[in-house]
Amino acid sequence: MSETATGVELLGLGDDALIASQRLAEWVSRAPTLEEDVALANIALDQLGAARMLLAAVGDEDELAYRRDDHGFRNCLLAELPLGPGRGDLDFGWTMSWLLMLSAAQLLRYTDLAAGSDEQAAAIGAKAVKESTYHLDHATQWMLRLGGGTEESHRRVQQGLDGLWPYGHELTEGIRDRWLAIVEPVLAEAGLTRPADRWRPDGGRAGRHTEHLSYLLAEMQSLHRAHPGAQW
Amino acid sequence: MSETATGVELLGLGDDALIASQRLAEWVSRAPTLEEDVALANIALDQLGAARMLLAAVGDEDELAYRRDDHGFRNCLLAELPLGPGRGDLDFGWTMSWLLMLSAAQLLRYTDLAAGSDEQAAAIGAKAVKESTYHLDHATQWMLRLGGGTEESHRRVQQGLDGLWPYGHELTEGIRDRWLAIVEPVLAEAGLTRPADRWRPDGGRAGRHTEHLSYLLAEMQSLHRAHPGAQW
Amino acid sequence: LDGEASFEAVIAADQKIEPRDAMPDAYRAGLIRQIAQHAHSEIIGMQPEGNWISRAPSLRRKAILLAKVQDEAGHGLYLYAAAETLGVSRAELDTALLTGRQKYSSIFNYPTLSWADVGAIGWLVDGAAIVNQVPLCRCSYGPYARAMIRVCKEESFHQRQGYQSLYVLAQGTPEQRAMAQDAVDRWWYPSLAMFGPPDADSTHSAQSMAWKVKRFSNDELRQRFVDMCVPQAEILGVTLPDPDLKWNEERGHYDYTSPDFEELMRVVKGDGPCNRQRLAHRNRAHEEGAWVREAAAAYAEKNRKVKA
Amino acid sequence: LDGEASFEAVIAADQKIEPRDAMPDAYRAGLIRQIAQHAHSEIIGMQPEGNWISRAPSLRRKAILLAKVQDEAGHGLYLYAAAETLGVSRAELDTALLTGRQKYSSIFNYPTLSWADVGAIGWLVDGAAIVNQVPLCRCSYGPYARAMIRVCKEESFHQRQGYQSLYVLAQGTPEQRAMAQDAVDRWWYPSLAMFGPPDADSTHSAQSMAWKVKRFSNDELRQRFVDMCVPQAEILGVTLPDPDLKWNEERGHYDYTSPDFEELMRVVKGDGPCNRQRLAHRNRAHEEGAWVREAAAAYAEKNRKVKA
Repeated sequence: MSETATGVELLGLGDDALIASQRLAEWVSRAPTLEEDVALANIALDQLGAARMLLAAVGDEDELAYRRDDHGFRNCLLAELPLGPGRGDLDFGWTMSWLLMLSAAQLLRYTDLAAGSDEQAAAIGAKAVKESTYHLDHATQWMLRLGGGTEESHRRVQQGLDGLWPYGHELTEGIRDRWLAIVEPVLAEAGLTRPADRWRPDGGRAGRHTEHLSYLLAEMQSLHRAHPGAQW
Repeated sequence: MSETATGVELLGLGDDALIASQRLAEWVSRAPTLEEDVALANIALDQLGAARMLLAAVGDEDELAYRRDDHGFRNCLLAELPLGPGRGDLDFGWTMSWLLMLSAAQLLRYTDLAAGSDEQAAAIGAKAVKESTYHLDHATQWMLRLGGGTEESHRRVQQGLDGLWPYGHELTEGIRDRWLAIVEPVLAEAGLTRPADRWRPDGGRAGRHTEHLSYLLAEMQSLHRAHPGAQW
Repeated sequence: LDGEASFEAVIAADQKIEPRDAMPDAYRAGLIRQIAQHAHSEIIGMQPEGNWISRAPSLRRKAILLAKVQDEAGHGLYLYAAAETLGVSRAELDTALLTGRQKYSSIFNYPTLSWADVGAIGWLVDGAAIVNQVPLCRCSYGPYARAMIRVCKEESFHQRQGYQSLYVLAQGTPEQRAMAQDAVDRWWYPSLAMFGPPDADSTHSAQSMAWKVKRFSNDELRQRFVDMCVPQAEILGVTLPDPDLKWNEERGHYDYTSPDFEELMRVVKGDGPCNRQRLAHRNRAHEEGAWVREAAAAYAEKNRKVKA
Repeated sequence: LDGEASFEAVIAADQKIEPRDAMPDAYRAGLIRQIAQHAHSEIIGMQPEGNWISRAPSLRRKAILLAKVQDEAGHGLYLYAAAETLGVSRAELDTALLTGRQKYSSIFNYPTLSWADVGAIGWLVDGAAIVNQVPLCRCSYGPYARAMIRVCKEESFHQRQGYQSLYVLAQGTPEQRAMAQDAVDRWWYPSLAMFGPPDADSTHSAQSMAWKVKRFSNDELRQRFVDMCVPQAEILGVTLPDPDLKWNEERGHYDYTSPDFEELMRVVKGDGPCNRQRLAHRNRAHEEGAWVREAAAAYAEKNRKVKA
């Protein structure tokens, strides 16, 4: 591993993408429009594709995805949060706030990866940069529509943003200024209030997660774990 | 096993109680009042207690609870349904309709068990009859309150009843007349419409379940399966 | 040439009717019904397969399944667009699905109970769909025929993936083999029923044939499907759940037991294992998305005014 | 005797103040605050432990955990009833919790991340609660003292069960042992913090002592807890995460590292890992139950009228 792309970084980014993909896939067959169903599935697929490349760069993708307990995962907390105010909820306003925050950070991380000296990591980064650019654009367009749409949509997307914002600190460690330079103008154009910085939950990168992750993993790993050693 | 209490029957009743307990426990810390939180936890505990006695009568309780896939379970479909209109929902109107239907059937099954010639089964039945009587009374009181409370409560409990009623056919196989004699007067007093009999989904007793059961089991079994052979 | 004569001439010449061409009202109405039902089937079909995305047992299989379900949404989009060329609006089509006025393929009213169902659906359900749909690529209505070319191409890909996924299970651990066999046992007859009632009882078929919308009878297609599946099942090493299935030298086809058409009619009429669940799921997604669609419309309207 | 003198006489005689007795406003207000906070803690405490009911690894452990969480709801009920004897209504207490105006024990703002947390909470959190609460069984306010006798009895039972559950893990597989140690590492300092700020910084204590509500200082109780835990940890075979923990022959107590009181203050002020989640959960349950409570009230009202 080069100095710009350590195994720890790749694992963190890979786990972010894997868990984000699992969350996004909850939207399948539930999106507000059929076009959005296609778009969200597509973003989930991109996240899964990036996760597979990143995890394969540090180990066996299935061993990593299916055999670790939650404290073995290194994703930031934002990735694992429910896409709505509580467990099991799916709220489109929360989801777009989440995607804006996540994809802006992923774009920066992948850009740095692409510019690094580790060839394999750079190739992964270069591919993922293009996808993140699209994800960020998709989230941006929706933030504008929801922020500037109806009173209800404004209220709901602001609520999601307020709920998720604190998790942005861990997400953007080391890239915060560059990240704010992407996100703040979107919020301003959407007429949304940029939440204040106060609470800064973290721990994901060290394997200390929220209560949500172990539920997500229980479902994701259930079939694989029920058949130890089987091939699929 | 005597002719009145075969292992198959005990397993079916045990699985009904186990899965019902798992569903009811979803209410913990979410009930409409603190008193109801206590009551629902109590009913969940009774169901779990009955399940443990019934399963222990036919095998190892933990082996049966944690190591079978969904097609190994013999509970009726009603027991595994979400306690609301969709997966992950908790609706008190659905829950009370469900508890009325379930506990009336359990009361009859346990009464028959108590009267049978198999001593172990009869002892289990005798204990469980008392508990089912309380569960049925609890559900009945709420059906009256919800059916006769507000327009909204009437609408919601009727909706739950309509959604769950078809699953009552499998639930009451062989005891339908006696079951209707308990349930219909409650619905009449509550001012609720007794749904028509048309669709009769079944399969649970043969191990063909709904899509819901495998999710419930994935969560229930996750920790146990992650540590094969461990003692707890 | 008047409209009717011109329509008949195009049909006779095996050429395509295009949206602006004259066409009989019954041709238009029949096509709208058929294309809409097909589109609705893609949309509802996302549910049974989507049910296993979160639990797919390897990341590779998860990606394949997610891509497949995404393709189904995409097929729904092309097919709705094809139906719209016949003068029906997307909103009307949505409402027809949500209220149950228009049907979708009854196969999606069966539950997916194990991971093997994903493979069995790929092999049998997509397989049956392809047998049904390949002739539609030559259908007389241009937009539908062109949509079907793209759909069939992707479905063939899905079918191969499903077959391959099931093959791995059928060669796997005893539990995996049992899972594969159980899935085939449950999906075989519902797949046969996908070709519709027997020719003797089939209503719309004769006119459809004359108009070159439909080109083979239900029973012809069903036979083609059976003949295709038997050798594939042998390679897989699974048993098709029909003790009377055997080669008939004289007919040059496999004899087989027909599906239970009474069951099919019960499911069509709403009493399959998952009809209520599938429609409730779709309605709920629609209702919960209402505020988003309203916001998008309001935003577009504001921007239109600003630009005007 | 006037009210104040009579109150002081009862306190001096180590007898109980009862609801109808005269009492200073500050005594009343202080007790309401303390009992309410205690009740709220029981209610919010249902969440972190309830988090593992669905996944308990054996049916026996599931039953024990479900019964424990049910007991917490029951404790909440007795304690609210005790608070009501001081002239505050249940609705006021509910609102105070839901709006965050009254606090609950900060310990419940930490997440339960593994099954071992259930055992660690039983051993350490219930253990600390008992050390805090046993003296309250002799508290000068009768209804609170009596409620605490029952609560303490049940909590001791829970504490033994938690200890036993953790013991099994600590003697189990390497993964179970690691899980147990990790839980102890995470719960030790938050449990020490349950005794409140150091005596030097503690506000309400002096008056509370004089009124025989509180009988020992925060630091006295914290020391008692540490002294109790060290030998228990040795039997368990887990390491308490404090390298400076050692017996002080001179003091006759263990020396230990104080918890991070700045962290405690952050959590008290709302910025612990789960403050928002716990309060949002409670508010949501309250909102979603509104239609049920309204129905019950409407039904009771109708029945009252019928009978009248």
